[in-house]
Amino acid sequence: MDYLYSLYIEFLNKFNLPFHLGDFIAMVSFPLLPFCIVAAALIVIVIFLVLMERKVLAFFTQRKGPNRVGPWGLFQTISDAIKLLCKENITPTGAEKFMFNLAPLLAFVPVMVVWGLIPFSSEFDFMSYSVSALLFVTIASIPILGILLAGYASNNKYSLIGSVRAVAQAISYELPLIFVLLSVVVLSSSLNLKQIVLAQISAYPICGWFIFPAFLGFLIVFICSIAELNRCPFDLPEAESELVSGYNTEYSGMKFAFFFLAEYAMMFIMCAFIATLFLGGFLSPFGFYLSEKLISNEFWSNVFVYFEQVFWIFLKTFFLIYCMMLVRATLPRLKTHQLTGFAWKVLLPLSFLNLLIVCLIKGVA
Amino acid sequence: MTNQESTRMKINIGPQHPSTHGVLRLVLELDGEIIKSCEPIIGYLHRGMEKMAENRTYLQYLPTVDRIDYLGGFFNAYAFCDAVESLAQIEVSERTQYIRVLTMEMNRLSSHLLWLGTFMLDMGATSPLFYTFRDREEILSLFEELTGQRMMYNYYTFGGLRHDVTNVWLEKITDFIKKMPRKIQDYENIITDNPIFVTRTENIGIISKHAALQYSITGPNLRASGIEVDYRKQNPYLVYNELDFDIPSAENGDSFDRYTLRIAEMYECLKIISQCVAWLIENPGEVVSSVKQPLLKVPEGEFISNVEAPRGVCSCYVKSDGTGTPYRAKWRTGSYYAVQILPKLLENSFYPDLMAIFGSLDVILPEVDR
Amino acid sequence: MNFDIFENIGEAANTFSKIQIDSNELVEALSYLKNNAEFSLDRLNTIIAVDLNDKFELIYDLHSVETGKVARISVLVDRNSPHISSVVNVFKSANFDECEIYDMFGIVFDKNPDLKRLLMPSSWIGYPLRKDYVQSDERLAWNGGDND
Amino acid sequence: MKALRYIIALIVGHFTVFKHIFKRPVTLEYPEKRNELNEKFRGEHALTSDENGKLKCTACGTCQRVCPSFATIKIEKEKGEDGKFYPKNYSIDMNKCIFCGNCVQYCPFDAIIMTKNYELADEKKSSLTLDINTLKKNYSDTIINKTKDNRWR
Repeated sequence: MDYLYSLYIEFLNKFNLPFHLGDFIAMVSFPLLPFCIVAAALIVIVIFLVLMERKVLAFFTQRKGPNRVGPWGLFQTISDAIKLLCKENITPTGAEKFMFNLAPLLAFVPVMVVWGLIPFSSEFDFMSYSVSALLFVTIASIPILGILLAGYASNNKYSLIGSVRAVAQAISYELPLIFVLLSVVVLSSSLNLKQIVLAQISAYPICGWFIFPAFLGFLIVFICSIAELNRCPFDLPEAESELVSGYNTEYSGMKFAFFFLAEYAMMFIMCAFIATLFLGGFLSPFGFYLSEKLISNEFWSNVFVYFEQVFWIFLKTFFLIYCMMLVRATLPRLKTHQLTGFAWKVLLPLSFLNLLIVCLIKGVA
Repeated sequence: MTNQESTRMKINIGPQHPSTHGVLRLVLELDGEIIKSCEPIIGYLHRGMEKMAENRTYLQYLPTVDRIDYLGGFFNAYAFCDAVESLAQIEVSERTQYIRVLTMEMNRLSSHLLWLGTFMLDMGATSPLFYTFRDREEILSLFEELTGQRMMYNYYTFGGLRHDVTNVWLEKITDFIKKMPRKIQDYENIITDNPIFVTRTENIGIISKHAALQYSITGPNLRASGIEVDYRKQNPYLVYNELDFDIPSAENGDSFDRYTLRIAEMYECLKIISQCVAWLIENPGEVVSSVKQPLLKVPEGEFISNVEAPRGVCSCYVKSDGTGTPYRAKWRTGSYYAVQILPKLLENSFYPDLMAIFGSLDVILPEVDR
Repeated sequence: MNFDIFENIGEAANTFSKIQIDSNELVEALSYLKNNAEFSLDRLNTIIAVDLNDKFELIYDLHSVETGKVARISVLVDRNSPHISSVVNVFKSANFDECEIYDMFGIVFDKNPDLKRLLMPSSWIGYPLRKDYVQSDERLAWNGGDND
Repeated sequence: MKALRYIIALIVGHFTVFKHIFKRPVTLEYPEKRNELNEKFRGEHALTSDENGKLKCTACGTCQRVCPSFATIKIEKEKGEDGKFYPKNYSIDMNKCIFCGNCVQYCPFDAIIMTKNYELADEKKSSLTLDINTLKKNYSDTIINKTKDNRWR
């Protein structure tokens, strides 16, 4: 990022504005650039993800999935979004106006922030702090507040039960996640996501990845992220047939769309996070980058390496999303006390075990 | 109201609810997550089947009989035909009996498939629903080819059938039977040992032997509680005594046992169907009945016919007064008593268990309200 | 009540014969048949009510689980004071049957804890399955009323 | 032990679901592609006529007697010049018909059949009472095997 930053300052200085105004503008306006990239990427990916989920679930059950709106149903999600836009935003009478409208924002905005943290390639990591992994986990748990607020503010007993269950579930599945993150930090001895990825580089193609020493951790994080997103085996608060539809019962129109998009964006980011932690983020599985081999011209091969890195992390993320959808198609729902019991009694001890294994491996290797 | 009383929340699982298999209304009293009391309110689908019988001739009443349990149309039709045939001493040829057994067993298979699909949907697994409906679709299109309608067959007549079965149709059944065991094995792979499914259904909604008899539970729900009673074996009707099949049973009568029992029953249906088809291909025979149906006059008398329907014993009482219209028809169906035992099963059970218990009882509302 | 009329009770399911007994011996007879090890008719399949124009007839269809034998006990109830003792404490399954018969015929079962209309709406007037039932209730939609 | 059996069952279960993506979808895109029905299908009625175009129906009323829902079929009898009766007006009320096929089965003269047309939805209720010429037209349609043009498409 700093190379691009210096280019940007050079460009601004050409206008030789009085007393360093150029540097000030650069310092202020430079972060806007990645934010626009992230926002555009977020919208496009989420629209594609919603359609992908419906198509993949259809293929699992020998159906065709949406194919009426546009070729192979590509504009289906756009038409859904437009439909939600035209729907009337109802605020129930008994609801707290301000908090009722704040909840969807509280659920959606943190997801935009978290997108910036993930290192999409060695050059394009928009916000790289020395503690970006920790920052990721903290910001990723703010949407849970949004859900609690939604349930509480919409003055409806079904959504109250739903939101209370969602919060209990999210909290109990946050702990194993953090302990496994600890084990990854032990392996890579750094909290910065980019360092974690660079620590997974090794001569042989794949065996540098952290999935092999901490395979148990990978499974735990996968289960915890499914629970965090309230997805299928853990979608008790939201889609239970008795609870109507949990915390977003009262929401309609654009506010419901916010919740809906937040869930899918969060799914993409969770999978990207797991990919960076365990599957060697933007490293290519063959140990070398294809573009170095294919493109002879020196300058162009360097540029294409960055795009190839982005391609690899997207490939790994979509593979994980595909697995989540397979899990959603197969497993029935868990019961309430089974849900939290599973986290405390099974996942937490397992994450301690995983930490122990990782420390042993780190000590020996 | 005592303080303990005031913390209770009355939830109304209303007639229009995604998972109540029709229009059953349950008024539940919840104390937090525990169901304290449950009162089923039925009658939303009451069409007055018994009153309709009193102003229609026997032939006119026959098509409406398929609608009593629209997932087991052949069973109700056979119960009514058997009652009238016994009263009027009408003989039925052996080929008709074999075709009746064949169509009934296929109907039992399609009814169990629909139960499995909707039961898994209540539990949250979406894909088994589409697999079971895909297989059920094949059975329904076979029925459409034979009788002309997918669910309201009107195929039996008093003393015979409307038309004979063609060998082309029988070939289609044989290759349907060849594929089916693999499909059922698919369902078992997804569901039977699945830890979430097992922990959610084991020792939930237990019907003890004594309670089953007290509440007159019959069919798969009774056999799951360890009492091996199947009217096809105990007092065989039609040609069931010539077919060899065995009766699956289980011990402790919880939701999981009812599930495994119905899956085993599906395999039994396939065995019976293959034997019937084999017999039908070899010996052709006369099927259309010689009785003039529109002018049928049933001599004085009354009779109760019992048939082993997918949801329990379906018995039909017909009292005739010598004229062309029945004097009184009374239907006894299986789900009626399953709904009656529901409050007893839901006492002090968890709220999410409601779907596991209710789904495993395989209740269909047209049978309850008639 | 002498139980010798029940010696050769119980026949195959595909035949029909019924034993007429007096209405006030009903509960005693049913519990005798249920608990007696020899008959063990321990499942009440259903209760059938028939309107014989001048009186009602109730047929209790008893099934035995082990032997597969069945027995039908029939009882007569006169029309203008249709009262009979309830068998709920002998067979719990009789509760729904008795509520439905009360709903359809108006026969009151004494000592049945919650006798209420089961299939018809609770505000319904008249007993539909009686032979002399005429749908003259002006509140019905097809009689011009607006059903609430 | 038990946990191991569960893990294996999970893996087998997921593989069974995954296996289905290689199979052809079974769904049918309804308005464009239709399910082919066999000849015994019980759809909309039609009055048959013999070679020289005269209705086979002699207005005997058997279909009225065997129909489970009362007053579905209304027939007005008239004496033809050759002494035999023929229906001046024959109407079937599609709202009350339950498509049981009793009329077709017990008609002594095979005067009425059920075509394969099941798209009977219409704007007003009155158009659901098929009068004699629609029934005749239905029969001629089925002969030249043209299904009814479905207006809503």
